[in-house]
Amino acid sequence: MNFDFTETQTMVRDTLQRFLADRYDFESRQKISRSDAGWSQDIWKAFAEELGILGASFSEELGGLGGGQIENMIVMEEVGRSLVVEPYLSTVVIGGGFAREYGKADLIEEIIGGETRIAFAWAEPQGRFDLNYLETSAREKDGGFVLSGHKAVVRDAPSATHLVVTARTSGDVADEDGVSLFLLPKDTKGVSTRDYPLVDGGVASEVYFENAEVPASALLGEAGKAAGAVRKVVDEAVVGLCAEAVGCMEQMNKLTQDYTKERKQFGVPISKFQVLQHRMVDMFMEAEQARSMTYMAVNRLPDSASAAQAKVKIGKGLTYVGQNAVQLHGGIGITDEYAVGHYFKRATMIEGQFGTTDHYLRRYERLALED
Amino acid sequence: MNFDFTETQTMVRDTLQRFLADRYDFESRQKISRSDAGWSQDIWKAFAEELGILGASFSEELGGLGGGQIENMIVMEEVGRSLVVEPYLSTVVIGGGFAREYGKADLIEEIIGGETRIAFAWAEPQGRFDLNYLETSAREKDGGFVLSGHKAVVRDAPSATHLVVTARTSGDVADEDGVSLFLLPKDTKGVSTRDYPLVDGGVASEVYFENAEVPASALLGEAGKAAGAVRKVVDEAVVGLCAEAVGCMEQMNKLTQDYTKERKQFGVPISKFQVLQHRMVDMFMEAEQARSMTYMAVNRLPDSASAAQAKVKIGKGLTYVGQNAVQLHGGIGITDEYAVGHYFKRATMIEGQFGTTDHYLRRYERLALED
Amino acid sequence: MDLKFTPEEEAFRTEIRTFIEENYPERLKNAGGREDLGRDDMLAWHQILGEKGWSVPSWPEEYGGTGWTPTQKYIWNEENARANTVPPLPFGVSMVGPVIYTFGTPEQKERFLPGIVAGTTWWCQGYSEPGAGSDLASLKTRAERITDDDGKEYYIVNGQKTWTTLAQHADWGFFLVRTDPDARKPQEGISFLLIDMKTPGITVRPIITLGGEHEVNEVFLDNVKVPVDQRVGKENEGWTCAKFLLAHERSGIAGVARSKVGIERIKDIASTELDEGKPLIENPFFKRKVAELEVDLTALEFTELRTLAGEAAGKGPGPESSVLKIKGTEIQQRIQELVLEAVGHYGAPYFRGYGEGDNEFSIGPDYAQRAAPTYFNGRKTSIYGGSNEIQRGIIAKMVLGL
Amino acid sequence: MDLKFTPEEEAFRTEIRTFIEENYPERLKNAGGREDLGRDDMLAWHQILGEKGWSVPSWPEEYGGTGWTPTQKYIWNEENARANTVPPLPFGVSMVGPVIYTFGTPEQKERFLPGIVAGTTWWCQGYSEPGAGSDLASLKTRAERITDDDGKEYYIVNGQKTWTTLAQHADWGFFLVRTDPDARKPQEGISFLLIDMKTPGITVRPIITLGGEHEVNEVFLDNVKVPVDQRVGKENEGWTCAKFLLAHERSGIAGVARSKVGIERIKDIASTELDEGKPLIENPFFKRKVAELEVDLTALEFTELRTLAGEAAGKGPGPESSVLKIKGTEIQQRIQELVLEAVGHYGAPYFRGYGEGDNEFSIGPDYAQRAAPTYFNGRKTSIYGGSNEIQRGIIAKMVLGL
Repeated sequence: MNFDFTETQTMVRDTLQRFLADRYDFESRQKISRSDAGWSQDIWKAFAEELGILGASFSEELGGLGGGQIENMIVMEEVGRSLVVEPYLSTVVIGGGFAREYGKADLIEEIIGGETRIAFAWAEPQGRFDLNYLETSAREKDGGFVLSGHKAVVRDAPSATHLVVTARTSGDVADEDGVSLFLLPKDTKGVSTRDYPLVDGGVASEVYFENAEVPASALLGEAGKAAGAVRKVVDEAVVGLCAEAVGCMEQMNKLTQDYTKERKQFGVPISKFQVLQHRMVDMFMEAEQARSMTYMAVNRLPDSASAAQAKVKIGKGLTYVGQNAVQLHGGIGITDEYAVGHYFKRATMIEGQFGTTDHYLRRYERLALED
Repeated sequence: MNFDFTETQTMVRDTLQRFLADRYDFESRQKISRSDAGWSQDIWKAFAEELGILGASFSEELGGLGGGQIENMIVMEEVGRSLVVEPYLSTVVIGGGFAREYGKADLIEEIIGGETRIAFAWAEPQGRFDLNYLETSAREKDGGFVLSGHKAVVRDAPSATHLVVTARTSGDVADEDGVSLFLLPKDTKGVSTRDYPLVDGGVASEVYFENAEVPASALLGEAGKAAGAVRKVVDEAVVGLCAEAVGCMEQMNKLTQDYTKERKQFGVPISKFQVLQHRMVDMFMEAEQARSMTYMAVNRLPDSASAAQAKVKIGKGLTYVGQNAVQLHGGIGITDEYAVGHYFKRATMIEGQFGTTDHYLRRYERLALED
Repeated sequence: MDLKFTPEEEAFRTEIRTFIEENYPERLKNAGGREDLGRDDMLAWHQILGEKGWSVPSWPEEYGGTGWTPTQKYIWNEENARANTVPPLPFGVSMVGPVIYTFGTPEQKERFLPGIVAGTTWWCQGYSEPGAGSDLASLKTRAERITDDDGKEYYIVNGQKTWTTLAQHADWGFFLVRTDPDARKPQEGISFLLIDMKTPGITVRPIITLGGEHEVNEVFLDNVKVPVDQRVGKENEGWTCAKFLLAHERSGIAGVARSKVGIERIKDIASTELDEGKPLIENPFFKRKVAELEVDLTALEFTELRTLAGEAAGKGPGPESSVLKIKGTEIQQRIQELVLEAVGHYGAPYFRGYGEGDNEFSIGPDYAQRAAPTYFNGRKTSIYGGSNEIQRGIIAKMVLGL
Repeated sequence: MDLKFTPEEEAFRTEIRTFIEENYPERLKNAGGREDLGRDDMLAWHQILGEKGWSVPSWPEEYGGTGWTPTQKYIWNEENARANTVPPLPFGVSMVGPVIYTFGTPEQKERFLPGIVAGTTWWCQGYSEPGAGSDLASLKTRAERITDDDGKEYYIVNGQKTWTTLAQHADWGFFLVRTDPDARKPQEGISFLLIDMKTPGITVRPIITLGGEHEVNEVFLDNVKVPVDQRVGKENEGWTCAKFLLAHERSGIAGVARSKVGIERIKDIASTELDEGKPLIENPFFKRKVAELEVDLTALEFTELRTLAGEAAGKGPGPESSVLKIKGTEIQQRIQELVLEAVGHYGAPYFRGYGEGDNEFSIGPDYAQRAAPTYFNGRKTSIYGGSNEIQRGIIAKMVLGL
């Protein structure tokens, strides 16, 4: 048992940290997030070409650095620390995850190169967090498939070139059987999107499929049998979110500690008030435990109960750290101008992404306590 | 709408407070609680004769002071404040409650006089907090009834002259229909008890019925139809416990505030540490809200959802105040010698009496949210 | 003790309810709590109440108060919350008004109170300064007293205020300024000034908050000339007014009636949203959160009623109101949090709102649109008006004597 | 990073498990955590381990340590917890032992360490004094240095200690005493003495705690004569030993492995107890409490593993161990609380225990009998060894630099 990072892993983290410190400070991030596109082609290109981090989690044969989920964790932590809005989770962790799962070497190559970006269209207006809840249908036609349906709040769809879509080829609306997975270019005929910004600075779309025809090659794996792969990749994404949360929490703690050391009330720095000290200690302990849980979960992948556990602990931590970081900043904590509020907003959204704390507690209970 | 007490109510409270200050300080209470009997005949006699408080909640026609549940609340609050072990709840609130319900004027008279003391035998080893869960049976025989069964942890049975017993005359084990209620002398043939002390300083018994024969007159009301009356009187008891909790919490808060003002660490009274101050503020707010909830619930009797709400809020408050009172006392908080630990123990037991916080939350949900 | 409403109180409730039904502007139905209303919409109900004589129920009757009992005022609040009316702004009614009728000169009362009662003057509050927060005693805005060419005395005010709520609409502001920089104690040497917001030298600059709202502002004062007769109370004794106002500001902050409406709204949303194919409200854990909110709100409600009863018995609003502030804001924030949880995915889109004539459809269900901004923005309630940490300090000192 | 156990580590686990199975005394099966054992029973397993050479795994090998890696020590603890063994008492192994091998003279090491390793000497700790609590620097027990008629130097010790755990069984005690009452700082002028508990002038008086246990004592020292060579470290520099010991005391306090066993026990109890006619574990809210405990325990477990890895990489037990103390005790207390909730009515009877030959049957199920006393007694864990408030202060200062 060891907690050490390899040299390559350390290098990935260090170069990424340096790059973000240089080119992605809070002001730059805000400018990117508030641009019309809501993300930066330049940054993405730099991820691919200057840093090569888009390949960190892929095997060397496919042009990657030979890593895996630990590399994704390392990158996602920095994504969280700097509030990066570019689609690493959607494209590399999720899109790359499906590519790995289904042996799509060409897709991985395009991801690493930065030219293909993916959005994962899974959620539906009535489905809440159930991955198998699919009103979106795919019916066979002329050797291909025809997709119809509405996908809700598809993160990173505006910046994506391709979509990975879950659709039902058979079975009832929430059945595990009948879940199929398709990879298609976003500009496929019959696919339309409505793009919008998100409260956390990201972007998303409503995606509508109106008899969108795709060839048989768009189907990933076997028809109706994708539920397992979807669950597996979503668990990888959940662990990625946990890592993002670690970076986000640690940065909120740093901002709060720095601020309270500087800010004076009644003539003393407010960091000297015992109540605030203990609050910051509790915030620190949440972040430490979040890090521990992320290490645990990444090492136990593909164990789904472990990912659920991590999401639960981290979801609670995000709420506690986020709310108190704002509270301890006082008035400026809730202004748009200061960074801490934006971390809080992202923290709030991570808590609900792919399912709330309550959702993952129930999932954990079912997997671990109801045998 | 008004929160004022009548003159009689104020008098009941003041005389009782004075009496307890004189004759029931912590040392006296410990001596009584640790005596072989575990309660004091003298104190009970004084309640009846010197103070007349046993009649405070009964109508004047029956020899009482003309009061009701507010009088019970006033007395129970002082019971909590002084950790009184004598059976006011069992005898007056519960026994008296059933007597009122079934128009038993003679029984009320005996209760007021102090000669009859009642224990309410309802719980069973497998029934947890379900009032209708009855394995104890009563079958008709020769115009009377024969009782068989085992009642668990019957509070105040050792000091009781009579038992009020729930037993099933028909129906399945948890049916509402078929619940019957009997009043019988404890020395009825076929009734045996095993007495023991309780962790909170009270006393209780396991009560066994082995073909105990009682006359028809022992039946209260109609056979099989007692569930409603039981629920009603238990709700009155729950509100009584809430009032006891208020006294108990306020006393824990007082002890804690006094102690922290006196106790020095690093040269200053620990009451000056901000973390402890805020903790004591939260404890204070719990006690204030407990008082508010008790007033609410006593006024809304016989509304069962209100009693449930009060029990929930107060159950949480008891845990918070109790644990922190001990914590803020430090080492001496967990010694047998100091009062605060004994309040904590009683607080812990109140939280579970007639059902835990979880139980009453579910009850509230069913009554208020599942219509 | 009798916590039921008397027949008279029930009749009063009917009167109120009927009045609201018959007089509340149709276009503002259910607009209470909306952050995107214009000045006229925010004042409309206040002005109607002003005509009826119900705009300042808590004031002494000689200045326009209604003479209602605490219970009547409670019913009044409940009925307004039930109808989700747009409440009169507190800056005049609950804050500067009571200061003026308590400490002001007869001329000041005559000059300023009618506009508050009628809902025609919009007030804002100039208390906080950058870097000062809840620590009013350290304030830096200076006011120097001069005699001008016209022979009259003025204060020349220089400094900066912040977190000034809705100053963008304000006609007048009440400001704490330092008139004696050499005072021995920091809270001495402060004065309480009423300033016309159109006075030259005043600049209002928006602060945008997390939910995207323009609700608060920075106010810059650059050689602002204020006639001395616009000072309330004695010079250098403004602290007295400030303390008085802070205690007043806290009363009513529990927001019980509005929170009741908020919980009903959660139940509605959770009856529509599906979770595992069933209404979310049937998820036992979600339901439990609702139940716990209801329980805590009942405790707050009866704690407020007890406080009101204490006030009726002659105790003014005291440090107990800090309990109402703390518990009230905690519950409001939990409600906002639970709404966000309930709406699921559609809490994420950033709904900037669409102007009139913009017929673009909105994203997700209507009830989801402001869930996140309201939650984010709601974090202010435990910070402003004396943070909940400050309130606990007040209770520790003033109530528990620690 | 690889958090799986290596094949070597798994083999080690098997070795440990087999050893415990084959050597652990039958009569003490599952006795770990019982508060009613006698001296011999409490030492039996320690003595068996002493013979095997496994009684002091964390010590340097030259004094009897095993040289195990942190992971091996972790496995060792896990397996002992799994078998619910009676753990060696910490006073010798984790507290005074490390002080002696770090600061003691060669003679002291030779004299005292073997008895600790073998489990034949019972030690107790004389730190706390009435009214001093976690504030060791204010201690009052005095030691005056004299030369006796035999020409040897002694300390004459006078004072009172309290919260002295299991002093009723102790052969020796380690005491902090004040040797220089005029020292400039209060933590200067303190010395660290080893005292034979049979020395005349020592009186041990029980303190009964809430659960009814006799676990702690007051120790009175009345002109107790202690040879100077029983002082560890320099005179007046006992604070160095004390601080070192406090850091050591905290390590291992997380109690992860024992808490795992505790949670399994809750599941067993809740599978037996009925709630509305079904096993309590099927009550969704009870189950959720168990799930939340498991989640929090996993977080603690991996936080401890990270700390152990840090130690292996050369960082000594530092202020991070305060996190383990806080979270560890919180979880232990929650487990105790949940057991009490689970057992229902039968948590109330006060089970005083019955002597041998007493064949009176017990009240309620066996698992219910100690539920309440254990919960009450367990409140001590957030108080002793530096209260959790003190621990948070340590983290604030030492880790966060606030």
